[in-house]
Amino acid sequence: MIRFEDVSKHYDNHTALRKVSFSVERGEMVFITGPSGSGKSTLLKLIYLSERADEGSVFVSGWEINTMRDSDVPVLRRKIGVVYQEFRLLYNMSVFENVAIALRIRGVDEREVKARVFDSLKIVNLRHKSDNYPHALSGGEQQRIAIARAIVAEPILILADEPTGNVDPDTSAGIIRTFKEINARGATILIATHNRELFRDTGKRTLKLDFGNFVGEGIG
Amino acid sequence: MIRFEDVSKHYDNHTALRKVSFSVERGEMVFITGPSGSGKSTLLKLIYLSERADEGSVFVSGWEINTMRDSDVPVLRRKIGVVYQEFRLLYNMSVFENVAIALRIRGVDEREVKARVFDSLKIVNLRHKSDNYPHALSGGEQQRIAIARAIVAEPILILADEPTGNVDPDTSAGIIRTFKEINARGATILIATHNRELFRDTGKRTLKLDFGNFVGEGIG
Amino acid sequence: MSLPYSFRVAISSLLHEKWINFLSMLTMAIGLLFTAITLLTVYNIDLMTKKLPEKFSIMLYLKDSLAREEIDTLIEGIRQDPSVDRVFFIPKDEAFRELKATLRNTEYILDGLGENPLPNSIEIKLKAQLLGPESVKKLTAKLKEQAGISEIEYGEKFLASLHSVRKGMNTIGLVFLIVLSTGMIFICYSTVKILFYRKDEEIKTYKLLGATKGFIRTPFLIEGAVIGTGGGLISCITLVSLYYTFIFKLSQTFPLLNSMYFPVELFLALPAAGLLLGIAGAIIAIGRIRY
Amino acid sequence: MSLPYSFRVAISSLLHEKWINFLSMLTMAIGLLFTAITLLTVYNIDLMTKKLPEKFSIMLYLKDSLAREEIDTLIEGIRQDPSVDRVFFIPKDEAFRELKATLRNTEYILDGLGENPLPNSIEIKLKAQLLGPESVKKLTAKLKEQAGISEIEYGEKFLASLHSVRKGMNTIGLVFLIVLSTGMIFICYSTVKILFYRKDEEIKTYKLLGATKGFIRTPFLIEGAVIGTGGGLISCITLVSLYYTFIFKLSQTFPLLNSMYFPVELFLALPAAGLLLGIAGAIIAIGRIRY
Ligand SMILES: Nc1ncnc2c1ncn2[C@@H]1O[C@H](COP(=O)(O)OP(=O)(O)OP(=O)(O)O)[C@@H](O)[C@H]1O
Ligand SMILES: Nc1ncnc2c1ncn2[C@@H]1O[C@H](COP(=O)(O)OP(=O)(O)OP(=O)(O)O)[C@@H](O)[C@H]1O
Ligand SMILES: [Mg+2]
Ligand SMILES: [Mg+2]
Repeated sequence: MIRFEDVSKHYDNHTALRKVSFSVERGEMVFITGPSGSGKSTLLKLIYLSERADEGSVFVSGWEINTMRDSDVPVLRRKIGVVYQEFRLLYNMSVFENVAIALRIRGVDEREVKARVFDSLKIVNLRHKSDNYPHALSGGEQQRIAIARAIVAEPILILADEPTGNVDPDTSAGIIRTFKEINARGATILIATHNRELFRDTGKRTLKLDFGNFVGEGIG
Repeated sequence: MIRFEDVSKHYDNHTALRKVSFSVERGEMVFITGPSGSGKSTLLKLIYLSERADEGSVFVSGWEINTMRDSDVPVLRRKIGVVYQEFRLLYNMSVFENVAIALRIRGVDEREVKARVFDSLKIVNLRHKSDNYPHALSGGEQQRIAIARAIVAEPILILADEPTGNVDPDTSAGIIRTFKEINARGATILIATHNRELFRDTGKRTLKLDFGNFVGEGIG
Repeated sequence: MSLPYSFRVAISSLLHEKWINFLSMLTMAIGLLFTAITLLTVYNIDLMTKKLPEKFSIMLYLKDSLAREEIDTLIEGIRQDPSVDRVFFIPKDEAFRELKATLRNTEYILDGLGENPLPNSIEIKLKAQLLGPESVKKLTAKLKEQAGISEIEYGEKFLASLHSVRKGMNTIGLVFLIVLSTGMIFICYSTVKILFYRKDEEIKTYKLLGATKGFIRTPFLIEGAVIGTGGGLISCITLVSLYYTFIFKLSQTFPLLNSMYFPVELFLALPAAGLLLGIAGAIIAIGRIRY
Repeated sequence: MSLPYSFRVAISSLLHEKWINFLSMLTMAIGLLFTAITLLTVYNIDLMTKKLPEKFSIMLYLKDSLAREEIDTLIEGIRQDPSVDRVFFIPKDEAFRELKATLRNTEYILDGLGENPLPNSIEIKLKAQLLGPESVKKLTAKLKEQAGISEIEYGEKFLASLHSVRKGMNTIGLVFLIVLSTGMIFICYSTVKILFYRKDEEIKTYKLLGATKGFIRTPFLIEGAVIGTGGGLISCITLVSLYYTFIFKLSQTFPLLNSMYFPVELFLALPAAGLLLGIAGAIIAIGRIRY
């Protein structure tokens, strides 16, 4: 599903990833961990093409996406559900619309939208907040809306960047349980986090980054 | 230092705090914990007057701040250092200026500013990012800038809302160590978090909120 | 993506920040209003200067020796000329009466004269659109060759200054119209651009979610269209009110204004212009969407 | 808080989003430019209509019986009147020469007259600022009581229409100036307001950090001042260029423009007006800061 071959990413004054190679099979659930600033978010950004790699090749579903034409980018992105570290909610839309947008962008029939959005909101326990606006939500609630939006369209690949940074351990466990269920139904899932409790005892593969280099791999 | 007497806070369609009473002594370091949406951020907001309580009294340093005149609010806020859950960095200023602003607002002499800002950035390990702009930082780095800004002016009270949600365990431990040092020098510190590792084995008091009610108190 | 959805998004976005959107609408209204006022002013000045040539004529003073039939053929010949609009014959008696009227209180000057000393004359009015120093020169040169004409008179100076006034007015008017319209269109564009500037993050989020360009643009275009059309309607209403409160009232005391022309099409064109500007502004403001 | 710090913050904020700030500057420049152009136009039209009264005069036709000394005392008396500017005596011979010149080619009309039939006359020019139908009526009523004057003549119609033209022009000019200036000032304000709208979060952060109102406002006021002054300078430069490319060139072929008046003060006032508008706009745009 995902393959990095000697991928490097340089920002103006900083090298965020240094000749990184790894691959994730279709249907796998993998954790990426590492200290703050080690390049976890950058790695995910290279997959949904928010940034392009400076060296090496990135393959997603067999496509070499790093040299992908601009016009194909939205097609790629619609196959992926992303939980952004900074949430990226739309602050002038209700919670319902914030989740529904993922379906609308994919052209899902309007009659299906309501049921699927409410299902997704129920999973993150926020069904009762569907009419609120994001700024009237707590930090953890906003993060859960971001999760609901990432999973509602049932994408084949889910990238979650620190998806439990603002929620309590019980809610975290619930979220990981949800990801595992979705993974069991066939979706590939990549989670960047430094919350060890998340991957402890999951039996899933864990990749450890440090200063832009892979420094270890293990089973959570 | 802080005393809540039967404090309630209602939002339009939600009661965030219900007759909450507690007090924190001068020089204490206290953790507030509880699930997502339980009212932790709201409780802190009532202390720095981002929100006003609907019922009850809030005392800070002996002042009843809930009925405080508008013109006194900045005076109160300058006594407090806050790590906001959503960071609240100024995105068109460099990292250096983002931290320095806390000193400038307090009228600290320009000759002192540079040294104190760099000291503070060193504590959060971001001395080398001082010329960057916030959007060129990782999530955890932004959070650490927010922490540096909260402590740089050496306020008598520090409120930290989920200050380690985006950083790795080692960095978290470092941050808690820093807070403890500052606390040892006399500052009162209140930390809202659901990261149990933070207060485990600290020997500090922990208040547990649930659905806007206090449901327990313990020693971490 | 369905259009009704885009409409809902646009409307909710418009309402969510209604004051700032209303402010933009007012700004566009002002831009359109002033373009309309300038257009009207330039147009009316042009109309007025077009009427001036009516006052211009060529006078032919005829020799007394000319018989009535000779005069008739002369007039007929002049009528054939393509630049000539109308030709009047003024008998010497009528000219004398006119002179008397002109001298008014001092007409006793003429009392001493036994006989009418004035000649018969012919007045020629030229077609307004062909009126100019060259065409008049050509015609008079032709007439000079005719027998029986003792003198040809026309206000050379008047004609020249009339010509320069018209040219000047039209040039200034046109320059002013172009400068002002450009300025006002720029203001409309700039308002939408500054308004949409803070939507950068929103657009980036849409892009990251995989939205197509059309999906992203449509709500913004609708927003721009609503703001533009709103601005156009406000400017239209203001123009009508201005017309009734000022021009209409003033024309009672100042009849020149009565002849001003207010084409209804212009009033109807304002909302349409606003619509176009709003959409165009939104398109340029959002810019090329790159992934 | 130190002022140099506020300046640094303002400058860095201006540079951080330079394009949108430049756009606002241009928009303000256009607003100021059109206000200046209207001001100039209205002012020049007023100047021109002020010159028209010079063409107006009152003619007194004197009885032949009046002796030279009597005429002199009469003239002296008229000179005393506060509304009178200048008085000319026109001897009958001169009037006859003028009449001859007026009749030009038809002066043989007068050949039949043995003697000059015209009377001596006095021409009175009134002070421009006192010229009006009432003052003229008052003066002529007084003159009518004087002996030795056979007739008083003045262009009643000319005076009346001159008066209504001046009044109309001034009223329209003033209305236009007020409407346009209001509109343009609103555009300047609205630009700053829309520009600062997205600073809401920034201001909220400042407030939460405990900044005083002055600390928060000063950088924004400086930003507003820079944008306003920049706009004023751009409009000033544009006005000077427009003057040289159009008015200056056009005045070669169209001499009326030569007499147009371009006060240097106006050019200097533009940046100052921009500065004021920018600061005022910023103050209103930020609004009352409440904690
Ligand atoms: N402005 C608001 N309007 C309406 N409801 C609000 C508003 N702010 C917060 N709430 C609600 O109040 C409750 C408490 O919010 P608060 O932010 O205090 O929670 P929290 O304990 O900080 O949660 P988290 O751990 O997720 O940050 C939440 O259910 C939230 O939805
Ligand atoms: N746009 C950018 N310009 C310059 N440097 C950047 C940019 N984005 C990220 N960086 C730097 O690249 C490094 C890696 O950033 P990244 O966001 O990938 O870290 P991370 O592993 O996600 O960290 P965290 O756990 O704190 O979120 C950081 O040091 C960061 O400062
Ligand atoms: Mg990250
Ligand atoms: Mg919170």
